[in-house]
Amino acid sequence: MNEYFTPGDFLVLKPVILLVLFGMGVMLTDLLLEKHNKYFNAVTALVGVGFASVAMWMIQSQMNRDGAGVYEAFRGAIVLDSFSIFFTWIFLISTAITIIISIRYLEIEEENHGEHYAIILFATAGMILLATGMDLITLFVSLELMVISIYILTGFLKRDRRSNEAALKYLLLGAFSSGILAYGMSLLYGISNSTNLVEIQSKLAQRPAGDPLVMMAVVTLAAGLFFKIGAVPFHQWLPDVYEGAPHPTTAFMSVGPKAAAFALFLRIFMVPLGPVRDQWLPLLIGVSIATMTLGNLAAISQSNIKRLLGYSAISHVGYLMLGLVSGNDTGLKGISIYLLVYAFMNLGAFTVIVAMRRRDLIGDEIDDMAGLMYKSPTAAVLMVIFLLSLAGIPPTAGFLGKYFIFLSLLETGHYTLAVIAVLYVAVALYYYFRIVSVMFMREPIDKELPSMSPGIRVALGVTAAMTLIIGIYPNPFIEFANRTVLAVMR
Amino acid sequence: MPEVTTAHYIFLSTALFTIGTIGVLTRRNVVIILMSIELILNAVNINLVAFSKQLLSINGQAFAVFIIVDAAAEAAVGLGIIIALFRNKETINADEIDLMKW
Amino acid sequence: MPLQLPAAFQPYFWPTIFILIIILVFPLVAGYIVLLERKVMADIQVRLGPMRVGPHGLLQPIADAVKLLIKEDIIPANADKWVFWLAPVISVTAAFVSFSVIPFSDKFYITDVNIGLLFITAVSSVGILGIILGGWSSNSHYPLLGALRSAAQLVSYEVALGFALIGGLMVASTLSMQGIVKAQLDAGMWFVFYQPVACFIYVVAALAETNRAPFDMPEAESEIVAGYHTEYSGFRFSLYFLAEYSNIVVVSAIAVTLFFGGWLRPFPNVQALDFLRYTPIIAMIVLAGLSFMGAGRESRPPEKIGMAGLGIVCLMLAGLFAMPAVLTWIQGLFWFSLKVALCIYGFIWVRFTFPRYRYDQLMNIGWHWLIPLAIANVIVTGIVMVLKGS
Amino acid sequence: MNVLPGFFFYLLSAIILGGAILTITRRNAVHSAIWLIVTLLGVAGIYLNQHAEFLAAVQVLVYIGGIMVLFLFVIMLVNLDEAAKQRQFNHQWTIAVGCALALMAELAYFIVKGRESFRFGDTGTGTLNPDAAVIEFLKSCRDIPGLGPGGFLQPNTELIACALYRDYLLPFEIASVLLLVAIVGAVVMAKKEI
Amino acid sequence: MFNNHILSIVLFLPLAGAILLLFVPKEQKNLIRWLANLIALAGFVVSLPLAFWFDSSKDGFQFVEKAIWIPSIGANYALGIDGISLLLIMLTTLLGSIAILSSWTAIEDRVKEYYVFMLTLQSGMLGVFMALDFFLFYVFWEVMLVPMYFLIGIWGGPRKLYAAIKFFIYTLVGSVLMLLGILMLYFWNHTQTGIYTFDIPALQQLTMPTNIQIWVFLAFFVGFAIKVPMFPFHTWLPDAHVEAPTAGSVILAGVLLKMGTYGFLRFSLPMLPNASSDSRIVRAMIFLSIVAIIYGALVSLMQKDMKRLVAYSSVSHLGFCTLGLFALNPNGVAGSIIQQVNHGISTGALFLIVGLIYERRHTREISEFGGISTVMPVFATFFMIMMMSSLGLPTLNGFIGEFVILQGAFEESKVWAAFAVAGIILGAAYLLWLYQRTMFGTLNNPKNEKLKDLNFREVMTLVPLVIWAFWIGLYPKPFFKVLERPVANIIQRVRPDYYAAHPEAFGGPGASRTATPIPASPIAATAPAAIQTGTPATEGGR
Repeated sequence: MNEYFTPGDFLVLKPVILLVLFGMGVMLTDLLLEKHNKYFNAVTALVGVGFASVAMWMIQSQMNRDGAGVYEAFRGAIVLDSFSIFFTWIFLISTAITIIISIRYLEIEEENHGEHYAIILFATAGMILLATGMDLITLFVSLELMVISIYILTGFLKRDRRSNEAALKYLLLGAFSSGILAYGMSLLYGISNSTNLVEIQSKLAQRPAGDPLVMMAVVTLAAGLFFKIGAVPFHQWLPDVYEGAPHPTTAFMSVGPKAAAFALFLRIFMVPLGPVRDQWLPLLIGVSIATMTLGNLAAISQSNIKRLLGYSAISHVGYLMLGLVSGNDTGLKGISIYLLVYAFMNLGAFTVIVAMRRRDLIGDEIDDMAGLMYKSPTAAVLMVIFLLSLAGIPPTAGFLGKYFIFLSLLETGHYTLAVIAVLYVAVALYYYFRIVSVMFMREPIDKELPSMSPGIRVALGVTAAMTLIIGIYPNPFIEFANRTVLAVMR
Repeated sequence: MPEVTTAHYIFLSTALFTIGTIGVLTRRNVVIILMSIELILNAVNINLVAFSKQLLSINGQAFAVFIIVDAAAEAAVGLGIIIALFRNKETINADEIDLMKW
Repeated sequence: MPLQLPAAFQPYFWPTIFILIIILVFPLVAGYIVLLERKVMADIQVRLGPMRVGPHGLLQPIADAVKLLIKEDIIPANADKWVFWLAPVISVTAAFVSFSVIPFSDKFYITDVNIGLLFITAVSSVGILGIILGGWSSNSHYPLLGALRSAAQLVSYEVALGFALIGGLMVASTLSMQGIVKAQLDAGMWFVFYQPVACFIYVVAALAETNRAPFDMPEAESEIVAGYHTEYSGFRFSLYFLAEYSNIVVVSAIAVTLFFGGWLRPFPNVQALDFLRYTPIIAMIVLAGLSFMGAGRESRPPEKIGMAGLGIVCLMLAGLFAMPAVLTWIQGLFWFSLKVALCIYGFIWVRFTFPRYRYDQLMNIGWHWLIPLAIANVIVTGIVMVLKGS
Repeated sequence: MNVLPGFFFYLLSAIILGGAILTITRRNAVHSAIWLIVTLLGVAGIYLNQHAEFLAAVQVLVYIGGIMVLFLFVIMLVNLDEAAKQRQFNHQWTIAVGCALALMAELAYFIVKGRESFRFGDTGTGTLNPDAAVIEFLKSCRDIPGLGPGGFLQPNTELIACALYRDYLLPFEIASVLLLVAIVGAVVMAKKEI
Repeated sequence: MFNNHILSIVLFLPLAGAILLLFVPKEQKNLIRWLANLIALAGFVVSLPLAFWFDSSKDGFQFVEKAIWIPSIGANYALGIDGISLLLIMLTTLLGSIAILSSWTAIEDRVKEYYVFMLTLQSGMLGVFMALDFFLFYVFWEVMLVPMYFLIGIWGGPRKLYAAIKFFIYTLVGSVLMLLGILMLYFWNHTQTGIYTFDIPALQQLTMPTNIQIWVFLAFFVGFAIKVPMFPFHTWLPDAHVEAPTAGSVILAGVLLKMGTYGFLRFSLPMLPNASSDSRIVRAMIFLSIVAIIYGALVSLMQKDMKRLVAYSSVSHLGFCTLGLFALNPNGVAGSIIQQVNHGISTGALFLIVGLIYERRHTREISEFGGISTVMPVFATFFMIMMMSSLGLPTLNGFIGEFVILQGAFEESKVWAAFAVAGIILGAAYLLWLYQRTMFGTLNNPKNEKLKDLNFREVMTLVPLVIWAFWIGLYPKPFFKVLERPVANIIQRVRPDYYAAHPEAFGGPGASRTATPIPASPIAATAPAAIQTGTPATEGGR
């Protein structure tokens, strides 16, 4: 029995283990810290992320040396392929940036507890596991680790009613959706007598078409996953949660957990539900159209910038789902690239919003950004870059994701869908540029400068640089994404 | 009395799932919404255990253990949030949680 | 098998008998535990305790029971009636259900399930509900406070308790109660020697679990009157009382089973000590002797007669035990009861020796000391077992 | 001999469904909680009926002894007497009825389709089923005379242990982190000052 | 180095200048102005060698630069020009520097940002005309929108926000649909050749099924037609032109609108020959062009605002350009290109002129003016010349363009030509009426009495345009010469049988390579020939 696990199994898990250990470490060292040097928690957490990244990099280089391509661990419960490596990097980056932009914000909110960073690290561990998991149970538990961490982060400003409400809404709907998802997973188990996704796939392929159990599993899984990624009609939580959560948390959850949920979404739909593609394709098409429509149209009338970005996030989900609708190489490549650039541009945009949180000003109304150009030209210009990227205007990175998605739609003959999708780009631009016009064409309403802490500066620099670099010289990233696709399609 | 098959258990679980869903969607009291979610998770577990028996595989029961763990974690955090909210707002009605639009 | 039952009911026959015995006998036992408590208290405080009803107050429990049963049953006006009614029932049911897997002896047990210990912990955790609901449904401040305190305390200490049990279980490597006892037989050692820390933690946690002093915060009369059962009276109150004492018995029984060899006699594997088989007979004879001596000292005739009668009953029991079949049958039960009784004595002793903790101290002990200690114990046990195994 | 499990199934089903309906319709949150407890007990009974003893005990221990106590605790802390007098349902009846109808339709579909719609996976050896090594291990355990009558599902606790500590070790560890997060989160949320 | 990378240098010089400007403190307004003007002038100067070194006798693209950019999707950094782009690039660099020069006093606040945006815009526009890679083209196409948005939105008139976002959204809707078209071509190219490439010359050789071509054509059409703007898509134009600052309007009218027609020329016609020559599409396009000509002219007649009038006149003039394009014969196409340049010159100048008067009076109401010629004679002279150029007076550039277009249209259908002529007449009407109302008459508005005439800088903004206008009007041969090969290639692709039937047509094998269809002599030779044989010969093909 002792040979059941090899040290190699744990080697694959090294980044996750490091993150969890550092998470605990942060909570322990927090006890030793005085109130004024709580920022040290963030440093510890960053070091943790750094260690995890190094571990990840080592695994990756070892993988390259071995020429293995795929590491399986725990008897196939987790699979480290280029798909999961790709996502892991997204998670690590978004976590690092979230940590550095949280420091000043939490100080202003007077909630700078070590738990915040610890939970971020735990959530990251959950996300990595979610992207690597190949087993229903592993996936479910990792998912819960991630979402529960985020419920807590959402409600972290516990003296703020909006934060409370957002956390509660998120929790209720999130738990509900987890229940639905679990129901679908239980049906998958019953259908296939296995919790391994690959085995489920092969079992499902043997079922006759229109099998009601399979259908029910598809419907419940889809409903649960739609909740998690925030697709219409299960999107209601998203704008509220984005609005109510602390700014850095909103930034975090709009990127890392979203990408993780999407990784799960892709894994479930591509691997176990792959054989019944005919059954879910119409559903997915309808949902993606509805998602784009609602996300874009609802965003137009928002006055709160986080809410606006929340609706825009919904519309981005619509685009991402289109990649799965076409389901070919290009589409999946599009999804990965999209998620990668989305991480940078969205984090960047939210970093600017975090900087807008000043003493006595929440800074999440669009009007709060008035005249930002006069107060902080750098922030304003970078915000324009991020918003252009979100809208998908070249040469920013956002274009690249959309490019692949549209191309994949054309390749698979979904012309109408492609036209609808591109037209919404224009709508999106309209509401993004409401922010731009406020920043550039209105006089500032107050004298208070944005709080550009060192962390925020670094974050802005990194995200803006990446948004432009990926936009202007995307080749290495496309190659990276190419390998990802191979992993999913195998 | 006809023999009780796995299908019977699935009917039971579907019914329980439906009841839970209705509870989530219609109740105003957030604590009761949380309870309805527990009903849903129990429906899942009934399914899993029935499958476990049907398939002669212990994995379903192991899965059910994890679902229970998850239920516990969710309930703990959820109730914590409810207390935090109650402290600020003095209500636990879902539609009075209206600082933001639903 | 004297009765010819249909095959379908065959396996249910003896358990049913045992259930009936326990349900009928236990309230009486509980009453006598109360008497014991009062007597020990009196002894510790150097007084006599109940002496009026029956010889040495031996009939006091019966009188108390009669009193409780004929008392007026008051339901507060604003109480939630059916919850108020339900709460004590939950408590007492939970306590009684626990008995179903307690191995009173190798023959006298209702059932032996493969999750026995877990079952008991599970069921006893349900008992908390009775307390909470009772406190809440009274619609009164003190009961509610008491109930909340109680729930918090029970939930907190349940963790430590569970971990302590796990320590024992790791040694026993089975959850079945009979299996645990047999494991000790095989090991030739009570598990208290393998798991002294676990045993200690268990005892402390058990004190708290049963709301006993020094952890009787939920019913600290100086602070919150009588805690969750302030508004209860009469029959319902007696149900709570019954539940509390059943719980004492249950936790003692678990302690005995897991740590003190259950129904095994001391040193069961040492052939030389086989004469301990006859201890029940000797004990009965000694008891009879004591009774007779007591009868001699009594001044009033009814009590003289009562004590003498008790002595005679003991003698008759000694005679009964002398029959080999009965002796074999009674063997485990005797040792088990003896150990449980000693445990209960310990409970009582502690109650009158230690002062009550403050609530925050109580929580502090639970969370800061017991739980970490219990976890450490589990870890150390695990490491040792792995090392020994390899 | 097969009457009893059948009887229990229907009895428990009635308890579960009745309890569930009462849970979501009671005005008073405490009553809801009590009915939920009844439901949960019924579910535990269902587990026993399915020879999942360990799960039944865990259900009672964690759900009823843990989660429901927490629920009651919170209900009492936030004192819902006022809430009980207010309107209990929101205006989403239509959606709810829609959901219910959809699910009922699905059920009806099952019933119409009949037996062939319930084709479950094949029994036997998935990768994670107890293989020969596990069985040997189990036999080496104390007091297990062999595999019990329920096929592979007995001895229940040991098998679950095998599943948890061997096949699902990873999720088990993740679950421990999950619980840690939940603890920390609950403390962070519920405490006034941390 | 300079020889091989001249296009890159021309392209990125303004951008580099913009980045340089970023480092100048924003308080140093004059330094910024000087720098910006120098950079713009330098941009024009470095583009001059293009005109000298351009070899009009060579087929295909010249000064080609190619570098691998994104190999994984087959996009390259490829630049190159042919005659069409050469003209438009020269127009861009010239108008760019003029626009920047004209803003010296017009822009007072946020000077630095203004020049940064202007220079960025310049790079974006040049990139569009130079790109030989569709991906690169699209990138520049979109890049250019952003600075324009800011130019309108920050320094624009009272309804600047509305106008800016309207401009942006309209153009974006078009361009995303165009993106779909591009991707469709890309995808088809892959299915046919197995190569993923965005290379424009390669895609120009692509043959696709006609029905797909039509869809792609429609996608392109929306993109380009909005940019042109063709009739139903023109509504953004008056708003954007009116609200934009003068320099913005100049660039907008002078260069940005040309991108639409350039797109038709470069992509729609050669890449989708079957669709472009599909009779339904041609009829629709011609119809829309004629509607634009007449409608633009009529609406111009009713305008009370000078700038708006000029803006609507653009609709009319661009109608001529598209008419010429979809006449699908060498004259039409060549004329269309010339007319594009003309429009850039004359409308750009008119916007400058309107801007000059606006700077003095802060109003553009026609009724506010009258008799200006007495106080501002120099101004009136320039206005006169440019107006004449715009309405197509012989010896000035407008005449050449319109005439050749009419020639091409006439070759295909007399009715088209008739409608177009009506447009010219209306054009003369509104322009002359405008001139009469503002410049002549009595100076009865006291506010106009003190107006200063143009200073040297302002004269210098107009002089180059006047020179160019006369150049084209008097000696257009070099312009037609550089267009010969590209036009011939396009026609060859769209109507392969055309030159067989008309070997002597412009750019055809029969025509002398130097022959240009200017009014003097060749018109007698070419036009009747086209009328005699052209129409019946091609009717079957439509």
